[in-house]
Amino acid sequence: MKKSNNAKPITENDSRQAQFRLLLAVPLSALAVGLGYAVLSLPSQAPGLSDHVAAKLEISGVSNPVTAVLLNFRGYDTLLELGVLLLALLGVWSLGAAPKRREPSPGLVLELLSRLLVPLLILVAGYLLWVGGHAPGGAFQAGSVLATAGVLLLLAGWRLDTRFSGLPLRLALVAGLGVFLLVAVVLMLAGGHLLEYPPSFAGALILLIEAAATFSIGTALAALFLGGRPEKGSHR
Amino acid sequence: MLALDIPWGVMAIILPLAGAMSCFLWPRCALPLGLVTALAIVICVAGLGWQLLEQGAQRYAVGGWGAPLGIDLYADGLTLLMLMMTAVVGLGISIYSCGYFNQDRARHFWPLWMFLWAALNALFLSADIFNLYVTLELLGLAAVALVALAGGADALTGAMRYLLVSLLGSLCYLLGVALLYHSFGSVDIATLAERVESSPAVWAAMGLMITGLLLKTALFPLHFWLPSAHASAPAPVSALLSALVVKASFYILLRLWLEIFPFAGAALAQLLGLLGAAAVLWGGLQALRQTRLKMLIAYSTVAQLGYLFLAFPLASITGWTGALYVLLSHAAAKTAMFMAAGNILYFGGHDRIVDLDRVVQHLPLTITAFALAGISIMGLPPSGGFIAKWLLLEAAIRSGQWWWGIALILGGLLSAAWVFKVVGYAFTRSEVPHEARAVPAAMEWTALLMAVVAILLGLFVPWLLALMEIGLPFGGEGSAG
Amino acid sequence: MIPAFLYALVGVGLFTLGLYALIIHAHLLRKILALNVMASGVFLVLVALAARTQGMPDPVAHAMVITGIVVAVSATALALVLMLRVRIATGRAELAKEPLE
Amino acid sequence: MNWSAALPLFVLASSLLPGLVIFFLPEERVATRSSLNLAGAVLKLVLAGVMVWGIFHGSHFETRLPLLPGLDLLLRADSLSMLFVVLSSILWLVTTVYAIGYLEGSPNRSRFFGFFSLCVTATVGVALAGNLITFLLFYELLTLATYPLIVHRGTEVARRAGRTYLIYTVAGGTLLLIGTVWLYTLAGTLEFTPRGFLSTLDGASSTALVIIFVLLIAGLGVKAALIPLHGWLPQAMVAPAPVSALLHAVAVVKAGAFGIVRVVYDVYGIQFSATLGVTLPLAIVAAATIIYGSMRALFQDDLKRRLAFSTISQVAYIVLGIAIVGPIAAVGGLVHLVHQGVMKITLFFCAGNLAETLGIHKISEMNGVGRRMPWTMAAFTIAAFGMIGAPPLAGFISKWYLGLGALDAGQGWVIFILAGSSLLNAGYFLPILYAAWFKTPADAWPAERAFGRRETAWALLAPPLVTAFLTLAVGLLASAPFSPLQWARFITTLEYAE
Repeated sequence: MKKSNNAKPITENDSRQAQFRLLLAVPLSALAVGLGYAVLSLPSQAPGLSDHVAAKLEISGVSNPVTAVLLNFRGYDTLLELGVLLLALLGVWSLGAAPKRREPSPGLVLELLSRLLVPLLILVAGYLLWVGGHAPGGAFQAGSVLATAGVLLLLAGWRLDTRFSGLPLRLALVAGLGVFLLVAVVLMLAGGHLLEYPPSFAGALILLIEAAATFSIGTALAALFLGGRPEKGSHR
Repeated sequence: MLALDIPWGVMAIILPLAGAMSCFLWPRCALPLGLVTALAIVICVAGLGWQLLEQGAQRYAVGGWGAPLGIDLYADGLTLLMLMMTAVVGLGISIYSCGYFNQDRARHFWPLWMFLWAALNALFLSADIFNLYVTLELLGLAAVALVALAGGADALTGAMRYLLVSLLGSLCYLLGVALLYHSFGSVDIATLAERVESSPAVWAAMGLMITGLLLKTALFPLHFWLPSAHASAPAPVSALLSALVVKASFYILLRLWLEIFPFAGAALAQLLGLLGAAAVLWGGLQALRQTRLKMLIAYSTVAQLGYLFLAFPLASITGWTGALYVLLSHAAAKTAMFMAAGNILYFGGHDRIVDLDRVVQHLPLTITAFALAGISIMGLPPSGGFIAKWLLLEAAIRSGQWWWGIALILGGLLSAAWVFKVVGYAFTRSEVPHEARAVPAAMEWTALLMAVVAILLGLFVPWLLALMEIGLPFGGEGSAG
Repeated sequence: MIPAFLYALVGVGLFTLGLYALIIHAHLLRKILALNVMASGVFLVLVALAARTQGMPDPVAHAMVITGIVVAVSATALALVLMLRVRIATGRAELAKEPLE
Repeated sequence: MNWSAALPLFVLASSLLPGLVIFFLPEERVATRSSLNLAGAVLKLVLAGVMVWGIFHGSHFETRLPLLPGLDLLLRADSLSMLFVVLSSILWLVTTVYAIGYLEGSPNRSRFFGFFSLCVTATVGVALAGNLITFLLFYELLTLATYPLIVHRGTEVARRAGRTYLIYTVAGGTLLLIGTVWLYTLAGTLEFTPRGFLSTLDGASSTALVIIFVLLIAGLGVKAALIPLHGWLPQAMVAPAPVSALLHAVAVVKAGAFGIVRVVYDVYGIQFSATLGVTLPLAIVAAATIIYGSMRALFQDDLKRRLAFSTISQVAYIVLGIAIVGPIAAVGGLVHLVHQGVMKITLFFCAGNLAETLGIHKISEMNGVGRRMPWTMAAFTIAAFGMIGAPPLAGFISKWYLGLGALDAGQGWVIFILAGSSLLNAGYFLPILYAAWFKTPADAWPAERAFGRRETAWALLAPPLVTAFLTLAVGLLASAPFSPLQWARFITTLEYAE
């Protein structure tokens, strides 16, 4: 099945590949049927943890249950997951510098669109961040929208000033995880458990974390789009 | 007793995360920052050990919510031993990599390595199967990035294949988590253990999770990705992949097997044992056939991982202890071996086994490290490997399943064959001069120290077993005798 | 609740189809996409079955999916860049030898 | 930890620590290395003497360290172990002197003496082991420590010999391991007990016990070079002469034979072994080995190779003495443990002297060498006559007791074996003596080195003279207190006491 498109005798290769596909389809269909059966065998009513969440939502600091789970009840997952994002970026950067592309000029449409859309997107991101406390929304949604703005700018040929591509950029990337971790540790040092918010401050702390996270997520996603670390002086 | 109240386990997760961030922020100081963090982690793990000895197994509710709503961390003797293993090997690798990487590579190595360490500690401490998924991904991505750090077509291809396999494994695992959560409404291991009962969804979840984890643990025949990834990575990375990363997914598998899937039944256990035995033999044979030292060591990892699975059909405390001992002694020994191979590569620029005679005579400490590690790998006394072999053999005979002992014995003979094949070159005379690069003393000595750890593991068994019995991770009434 | 199971079954289907594509295709981009399809399948199962409640769907499963998506995005980004590097180094966006599966 | 618990550890440490230090000594620090070696050897001998004296006065020396749950690392000095410890200590001292002289100026000496010390540590550990797992531990350590000594020269032949040695010994060690673990699962203990600890076990599993016996003896028989497991020994003689001397006289071969004694006496118990019916086959294997080794020795022209086959034959005497169920034969077997060591080490020293001084490796080159090196050949002659069994030398005592014991136990056939073997011994030693003393030398020796007025360096000459004297002394003074013979009697009274 490898090199299927090469100049080798195509017919033989093709028929073997077809055989293989057929052979593969059998166990995979069995797998699908088995999994489907397993899914269907689940009870048709299951509250999951929604009752637990509802019971504790009052003291979680936010009224949107998903945000409450993400940043409070299971905030530790989110902390590690910000780590995953940062780590992916580190991995990408360790692979080398961003490929230099000789880009054609972005063109009128993109130019105009980016000017028009970027401020709007930043605004939307801010809104999503704010609304996450009581309705669908939150740091990830806001962060991705922010990243869209960044990607749009990058497509339009904009590059970060070299003054900012060193430590400031890295600070921006680390901010989300850093603030999260700092809050977690401070709360622990204050006598509670890791990430144990006092109910009265919970809302404010969550917003602080989310703001930092939004910023970092946006930056990180946009930076990932570049496909490598920004080399000093190589870009405008 | 204030120091006993510090949540040392949590510190062991936070510190490497903080270390990773600071290494990333200030790359010029990455090395001192990394070393300080490494030392601090070792202290934390020691603190946790003391805490466990004083107070028994510990459960820690992150955010103060407690399972099933929140995420729990849990530490018992098994956790502690894994953390200690990670700390010892991690410290060794940290010191070793001071000499190994140049400035440019070091600034990428340190944050990635700190992330990997954080992922390992978080994984070993987690008591929540979804949280385990997140740590698995953190671990996988860090490991892939570290493999790719070597550059070159081999390493990049190896890393790519590793990434695909790792993601596939994680997804299988995650689908299993989804089924378990929707069956019992919890992702906390202890809660699940109480509620779990046999049903089609649970069997599907078990199949998916075990398959995913086996893929990541590289049990034969799912080992195809391991040799290329482990052999092409930079030496300290190979060491930590073989010593620690593959053990992490095995650890999860072990926990699930003991806690959530006790109904899995003898047939599945026999299957795992069979695959383990096949891995032992296949890995050993392949290792013998290799012409490159690092490939050889990587295949030996495949074989050694097989030993771990021999404990499943034996299902006795002695058997589990034996598997755990394989795990610990292999970690130390394999670290030493990859470090030794790294020294040889660093010195002579190649790792072709037939040309080793020109190299090893100038690196007596390195070849000593390799030989000592080899003693443990092939299970000759006095070493951790011997104790492991003894315990597994004893468990096999006691349970009347002596055929697992045959795999054990043959595997040991195969390892002996390749260890002595390599060590034999140390005694060949070769006057051929060659250009060489002096190996930093730290690299030679760390390799030797790790090998000595593997040997010492065989002499301090009762202490380690006492630690392992904290919280009785394998059930029963204690002593493995 | 029939729709919940319907979506979940679609999720299972996506998972298997993704797996099929992952094994069949040699090109790395297709493999990465296949993994993304698999991930979507898993997320669909996770989130669809959360609707088996009276009233508000289970928010924990939703949170898990959001976490999972971010993880998947990160992994995909790393995989894509790695694929580019493999292509630069070997001239092909394929693995030298197929995994044995 | 009081003195009596620490002493066995000190005996081990007296060679282990110098060995570890020596590894890190630079090649040119000859004086430091030699003094470390000698100091360690003398210290070990003194400590061994103290322990013998203590045991004679009823003290117990026992070190117990936990190794595994239910299993200890047990070092215990009993009468049998002291026989071996004292033998090793004396011969190590002598061999060290010899090795220092022999290897003067050759490369990699730090490595050599490091492993040399480890090798002796392992041997003493084997001797002092108080249970089977401790025995196994040191037995395997011995394998590992001797391999570098055998391949020391680094030639292709040496490496091939090393590989053969490893294939045999690692396989043997594995059999021993299987037997040991199996035995442990059945008996629940592995501690050596006079008259064995298995006879109290329920008789239900006697088949298993026989299989375990075979496994253990096969594992030990590799090192003891019982046929058909002897293949490595003749090859291993490529090692430097002091290594061959130590290998054949104390370390490896004796460790195997000693292990067989332990298994038969202190694991199974001689009576229980006889009940199981395993002693007669063992005696037959030993007898076959005696004859086979001697026959092969007859046809070797290489001197060290002839000596190697002679070892195969002679060590089997020890096993034979044990396998003939009877106290008198047992005395013969045990005392041969010492006597064979003393005689064989002399022979190897002399062979080394010939090779080192004159470049002689083959018997056909030995014509008239007695006139060139009278002292060396005198020592050789004494040891050779001892081997043949001429009174009043050491070998005579062993054979006398073996023969008497065989008659006493009603195993008359053994007499024929002994007689045949003595004839063969004479057959392969006397021609050497004749050639050395009575034939006229060739014009020039193969590769002669000048040593001034002496026939060779004093460090090479003194050791064989000392051991030749010992050969004479243990024979002449066999009935003196503390002689090997008296000690062997002391041991057998324990085993056969009712």
